[in-house]
Amino acid sequence: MSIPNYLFPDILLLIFPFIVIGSRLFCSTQSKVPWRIANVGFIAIFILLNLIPLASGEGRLFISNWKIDDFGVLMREVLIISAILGMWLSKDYFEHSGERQQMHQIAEFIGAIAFATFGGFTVVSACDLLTFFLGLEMATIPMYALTAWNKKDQLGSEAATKYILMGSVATAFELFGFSYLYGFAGSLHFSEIQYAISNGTNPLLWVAVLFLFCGIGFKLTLFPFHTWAPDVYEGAPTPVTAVISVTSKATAIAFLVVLVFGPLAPIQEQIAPLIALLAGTTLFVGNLGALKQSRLRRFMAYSSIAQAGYIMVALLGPATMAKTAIIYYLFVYAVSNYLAFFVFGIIGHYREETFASLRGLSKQDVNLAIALAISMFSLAGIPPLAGFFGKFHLFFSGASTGHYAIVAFAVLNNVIALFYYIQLIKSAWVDEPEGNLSPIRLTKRQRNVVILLSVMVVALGILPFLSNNVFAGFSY
Amino acid sequence: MNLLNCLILAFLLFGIGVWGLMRRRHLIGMLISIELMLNAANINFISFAYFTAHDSTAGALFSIFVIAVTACEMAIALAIIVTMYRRHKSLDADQLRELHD
Amino acid sequence: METILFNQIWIIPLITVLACIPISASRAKLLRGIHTASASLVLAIVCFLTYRVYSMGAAPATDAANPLLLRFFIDIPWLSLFNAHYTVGADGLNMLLLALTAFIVWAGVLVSYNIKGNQKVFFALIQILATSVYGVYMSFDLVLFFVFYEMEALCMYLMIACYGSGRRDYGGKKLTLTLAFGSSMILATLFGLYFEGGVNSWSLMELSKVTFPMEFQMWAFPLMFMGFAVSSSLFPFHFWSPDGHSSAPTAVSMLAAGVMMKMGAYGCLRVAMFLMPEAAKFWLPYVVALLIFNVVLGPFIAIRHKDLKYITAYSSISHLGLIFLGLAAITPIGLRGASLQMISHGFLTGLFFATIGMIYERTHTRDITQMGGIMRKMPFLGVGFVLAGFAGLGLPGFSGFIAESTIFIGAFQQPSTLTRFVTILAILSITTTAVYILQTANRMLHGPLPQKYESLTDGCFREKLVIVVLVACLLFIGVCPGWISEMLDWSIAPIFEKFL
Amino acid sequence: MINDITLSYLIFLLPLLTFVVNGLFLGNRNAKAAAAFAIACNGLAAASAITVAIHYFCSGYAPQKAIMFDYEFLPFAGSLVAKIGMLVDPLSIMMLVVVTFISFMVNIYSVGYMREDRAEGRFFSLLSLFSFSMLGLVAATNLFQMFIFWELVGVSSYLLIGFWYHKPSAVSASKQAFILTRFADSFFLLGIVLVSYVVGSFDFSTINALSLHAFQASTVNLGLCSVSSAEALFIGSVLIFTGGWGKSAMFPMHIWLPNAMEGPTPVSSIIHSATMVVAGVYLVARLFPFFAACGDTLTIVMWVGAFTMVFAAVIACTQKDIKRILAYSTLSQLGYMMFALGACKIHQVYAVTGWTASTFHIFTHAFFKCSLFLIAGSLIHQVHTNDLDAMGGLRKKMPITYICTLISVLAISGIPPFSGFFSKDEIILAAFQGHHYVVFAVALFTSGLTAFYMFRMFFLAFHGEPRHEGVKAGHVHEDFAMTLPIVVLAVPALLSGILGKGLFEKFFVPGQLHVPQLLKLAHAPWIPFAAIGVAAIAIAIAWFFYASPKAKVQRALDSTNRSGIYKVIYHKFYFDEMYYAVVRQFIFGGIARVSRAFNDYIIEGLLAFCVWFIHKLGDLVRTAQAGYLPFYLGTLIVGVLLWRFFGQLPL
Repeated sequence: MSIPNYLFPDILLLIFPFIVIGSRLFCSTQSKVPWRIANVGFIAIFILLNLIPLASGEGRLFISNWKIDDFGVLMREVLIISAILGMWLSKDYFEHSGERQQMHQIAEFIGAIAFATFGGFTVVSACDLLTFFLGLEMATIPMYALTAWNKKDQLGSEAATKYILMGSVATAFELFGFSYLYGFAGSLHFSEIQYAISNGTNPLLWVAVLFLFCGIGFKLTLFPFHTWAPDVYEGAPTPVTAVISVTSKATAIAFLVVLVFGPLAPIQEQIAPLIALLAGTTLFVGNLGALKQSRLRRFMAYSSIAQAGYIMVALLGPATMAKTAIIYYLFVYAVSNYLAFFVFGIIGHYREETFASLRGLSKQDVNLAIALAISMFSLAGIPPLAGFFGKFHLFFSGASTGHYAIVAFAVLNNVIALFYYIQLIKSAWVDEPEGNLSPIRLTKRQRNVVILLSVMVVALGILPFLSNNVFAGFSY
Repeated sequence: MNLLNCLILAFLLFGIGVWGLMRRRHLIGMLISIELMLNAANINFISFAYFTAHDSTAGALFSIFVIAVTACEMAIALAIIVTMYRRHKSLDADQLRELHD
Repeated sequence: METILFNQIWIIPLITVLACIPISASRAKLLRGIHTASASLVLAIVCFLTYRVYSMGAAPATDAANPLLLRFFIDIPWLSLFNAHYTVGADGLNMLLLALTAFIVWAGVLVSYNIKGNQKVFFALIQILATSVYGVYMSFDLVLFFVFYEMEALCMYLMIACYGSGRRDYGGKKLTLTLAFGSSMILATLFGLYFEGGVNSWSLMELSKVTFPMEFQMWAFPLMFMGFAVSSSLFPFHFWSPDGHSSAPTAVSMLAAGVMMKMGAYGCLRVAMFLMPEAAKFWLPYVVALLIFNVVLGPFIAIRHKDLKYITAYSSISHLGLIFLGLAAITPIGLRGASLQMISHGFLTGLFFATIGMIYERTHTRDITQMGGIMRKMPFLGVGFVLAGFAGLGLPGFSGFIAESTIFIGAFQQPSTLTRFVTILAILSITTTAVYILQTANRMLHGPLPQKYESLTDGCFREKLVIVVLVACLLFIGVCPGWISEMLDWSIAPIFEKFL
Repeated sequence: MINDITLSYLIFLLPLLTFVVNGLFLGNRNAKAAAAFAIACNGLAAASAITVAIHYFCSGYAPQKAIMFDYEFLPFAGSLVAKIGMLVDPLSIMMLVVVTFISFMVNIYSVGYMREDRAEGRFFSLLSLFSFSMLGLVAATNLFQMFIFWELVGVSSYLLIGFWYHKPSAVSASKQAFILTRFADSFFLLGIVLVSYVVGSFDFSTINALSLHAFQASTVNLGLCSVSSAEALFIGSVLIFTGGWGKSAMFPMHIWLPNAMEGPTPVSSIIHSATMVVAGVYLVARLFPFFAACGDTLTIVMWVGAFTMVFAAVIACTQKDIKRILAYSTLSQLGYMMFALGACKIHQVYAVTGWTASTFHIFTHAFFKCSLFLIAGSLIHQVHTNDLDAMGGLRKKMPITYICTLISVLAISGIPPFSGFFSKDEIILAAFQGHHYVVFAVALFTSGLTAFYMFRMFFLAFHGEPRHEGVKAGHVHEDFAMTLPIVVLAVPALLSGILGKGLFEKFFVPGQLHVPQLLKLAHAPWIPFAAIGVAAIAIAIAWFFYASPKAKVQRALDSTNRSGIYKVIYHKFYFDEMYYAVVRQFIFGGIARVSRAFNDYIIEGLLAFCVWFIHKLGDLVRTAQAGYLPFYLGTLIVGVLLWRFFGQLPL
């Protein structure tokens, strides 16, 4: 059978980690070849993805277990962007050893990221529970490994231990849910499950739904399954933290989107209260937790918990609106988050990653401080930065079905969020540094990426062609 | 020997797993209880496949996949635990207190 | 042509910011020059357009898409995902507010020539703030409106916390977060308006045709009105303004008190009351009760304060209370008075904070008990302050008197008991205003001169220019108020029609 | 009728021009030029005012009203339009003449008086602003315009009283004057708003033409209570009168006036004679038909006036500060004018003689009071103190001043043929005709007091032995620039009564009254003699105490070891102290402190509590993050149960 062209990115992504890792066998440890291959490969995939025409219906393959639709394509783009940025962010962790331990085996590292990304691909294009489950695991398991990448790093291994133990429990919940769902529908295929549900429900289904949400709640760091996030985010190496905070979150929310608007679509109304509750509690807890943080990555963990809550709000809306909102927001969130992590990474070269070490940044390198402020304000959702428009989409989708209460609650929580983001900006702009500051030098790559991301954060929202032409006109 | 019994069995197994997870402080023990929980799910799959599901191969297939996936997951878990042990010289879950607010 | 100019009002500041990016922060002189030039350019444009709007009056009622008869009306799709449009236009009210803003921004740029710290960033922030305010007054699409409205949060904290004085971090946070609180209330209701309206449009013209269900209005209106009122420091949400103003640098105090606090009142009038008149009729008489604090107790609190900026902040609170009194009257005169007060208080408080800032630059204290007799050393600034004070206590000849008397007469037309009662209290409380203003002026300017101030100097040309221009505006409005009220009347008419 | 309107423009524009030119350009550069310019402009203004007056009275048009010009200032709803215009009728013309003339005189005088002062230019510009605002006030065609210029009068008086702003006493006096009048003005404004709301117009022509019967039906809500429109109008009229109450410093709002003596003497003289304090009387006179229509308002006016009259006169008898004596005498003269207006009400009917008498007294009083103040100024200028202790024996040194003083003092004591006699006699007559016998008696008695304290001052200042080294040494001369206006003013002080009497009786009647009028009035030819008699006796007493050969002047002067009652009077019945007690303790210490405490503790406290509470919740969340793995695992299980029970799933 002939392989349709829109499948090329997936196939390429599937094989090229082997190439990257394999290339290590043929060249010295210090050679740049794997790095170059990785760059070329990821960027090629990104370009290929962009070549796929949107709004061109969906394609099904492999006994119709693999479908590719606009949502899938755009999610792929988000995941690839996250992977590329994570790779770039990780690069100088392999070259440069300043305050922190140097990392090794960049090829395997990138390979792991690629596998996780492919897991994400699988999730968004799955059409039955089995593929679905495999994708999720494929996206998760590399993360465990990445977290513990620094074998010598004590915190890393502790974080990884916590992560994998809890993750496996979550997987168990997941499977339990799947099993009941299978039992309820008598089939693994989404369309048949949906058909069965639309014919009527029974407690079996609801138990399944409960366990599914609890299981995915872990990966999406919903309350009260968020407890792992701060520890893991802090323990893992910074680039891994960034990848976890974007890729695995994107995968998890994609999982929920596929589930809620796929098989569970007929009962979206009934599970709306659960979604609203999850969203509300999560963003509230996330905001509260971030209030008095002193360590940057822990802070980002709580902030990303809150973001997950905001994303959940969009799930209350109708399919098209919700998918649009969530994808757009994931783009924005990825960009802003990576901008923040790049700045933290640059700081982290010379000092430990705490609020205190941000002090005097505006005096030392005002452009970096501005970039930091931009990313923080974007995460806080202040117009005209992209974060605002992302949140606006989310709330728009949530409110469109009349859930004003949860939207109002989420919006009011923005004030708390703004408070702690301002705390961070304060330490970078207002606080006087104690002692003399160690100098900060940016490599060309870092500078370019920071500028690129800042421009994107500013432009992504207000420039209409981005949001309109890219995200409008889905066909599901 | 009907569906309900199997489900109850699976649920009990799951409960035992949870119980063990709560009781145990030894990382390996915890992994084992997690295995129990996963296998409870497997039993569900099998029994549903056997009794009710019209697409009965899928369930069995699923459980096999689960076993495979769980295997590699456990492999990584053990690897991590080994590195843990190298650092901490103990496998006590209570010792993992360095990352906290 | 004029339409293009009109849009330049908010574009030029942004262009200025972009243009300044390559210039290194060390070349402060050049930067100041550029920013002053752009501010003056905008000022010139706005004055010209204001004159045009005055001379042309309302637009001919030919364009069906433009029921408010706006001049320079543009409506182009912007974010098609949620039907946000770029809808701007000018009627008398917002044109005058734009003129006010242009003046205050211009003055703000001029007074902050020798501000400490990174001037490049500071002026950029001022320009961004100016953009946001201009945008708020120009836009007639709710999304556009809100985007501009919320933009202020971007600048305020940094400006106050990095360039302010005193408890600047606390003040900045308090201000920014309280305003964010207000705007979040607004945002929540905006969604309600869109989906309850059911016309798939955020444009005020479209939504104003809708009659929203009463049970929706009953909760949406208070939420939105309060959200806007937060930034106009209506009791009990006034607490941000004294701390915020006192810790902010001069230019920021001028902008915040002069124009930003008007955005709230403007929003109350233009959005909340315009779209939900039925609920407004129900709620506003109760809102009046809150004004007892603003209008009656505010001056008393000012009496007890020693810090110049605190005194001015509380006087602003009481003056803004008068705006709400005018709004709550729901009579044409009251609404006109409220709009007049927005404009007049903008100039007035701008002048106040400008002179205070200049005096503070010289005396390095804002405690009036520390000062005294400095009128002899800096007569020009002293006279400027005294004139600001006279304008503040509503002396005829200054715009304040026109606005206040209009508000009083308008509010008295509202027969509801509470409004009548509060109006009477407000009229009687012009005495307290006089008390704190005279007490401040006397303690600070008059009496014997302390030794330490023997070496003080009077304002330089730049500062004198600012004072002269602002005083001229106050006098101009105060001496010939006819044209301005004429401009306001036809702009307010459509809003008032909703209440008939 | 005046065919040339430019003159009437000039009356207002010249002082304004002076203010602007002197204030902005000449003032701080060239004081001499400023003075010359001010004198020239005010002289021209006075000339044009007099011309207009002559035109007006000689043309047969005389007693009718005319509106020279009326510009729309600020339109409110419908007929409620604020206008700026010029109303011409005998009253306003008379005031225009008086104001311009007096301010011209004072300007000349100031050249001499302010010669040494640094800020001469500022002084002249403010003086012109003062007369400009007063002119605008008297020419007002409607309440709104009146209030505008009313406020301007207040602020210019503030600026002038506090002219020497480095003197704390002057500063506080100016503040007190402004705030006290402002306090009254707030009621005035309220009255204007209320009346204009009920009537629907600001114009005097409309308001004076009211009759309450039209307003019985509808009701007006006053917040606390709801009253019928007629009562509302009555309240409004009282409120409006309150404005005049404060401006004319009627009891108990009188204390600012004596303290205002801190200002330069020319300012005191212009305040007391022409500009500020008569504004209140002028207001009542202008709105007389309205007040008459409103029933009991005039009774209030009468009693307030009468009490102030005697109250101030009593205090004046004990003062030693020459300017304060004059200040209290002004108060009591204002009381005369006020109660004369009030005395027009006779039970339910009205007579207009009081109105004529009052306006007449405004006219005559202006001249002799102005000249008295100018004289006081030149005395002070010579002996450098306001205190009578330091004066005495000035008769020889300053003969011209002595003569003029005698004229003015006789005038104010109401001795024929000096001007004061005629007007005051009319007033007393009006009180008698109004059957207000108590007030009549009081007035008679007060005229005696007036004569007594004026001559007391006169004798102590000019007669007896010199008590001042400077005077003994003979460093006393009469400054030309200061003496000239005194002499000029002595002429009207002497003649304005005789000449004016006919004029006033012919032309000065209030506008069309809408109340029953008493046409036939009781005539009492003995009243003038009674008045003269009382005055003569009082003068004799004064002579006996202070000027007779065996008068113990020293004893008369020392205020110590006096009886209690004397002390009480000498300390002005301790009114200033009471005021400060009320203001400090009640206003600043009471309301202000409470409201600030409410703000700082209650509101800020609530805010702080919210912040604290949220932070506490944050701590709660973070304490959960103890890094304890079994707890984390527990949260997973708990989570499942949580959403099982609270997830609202239909399980």
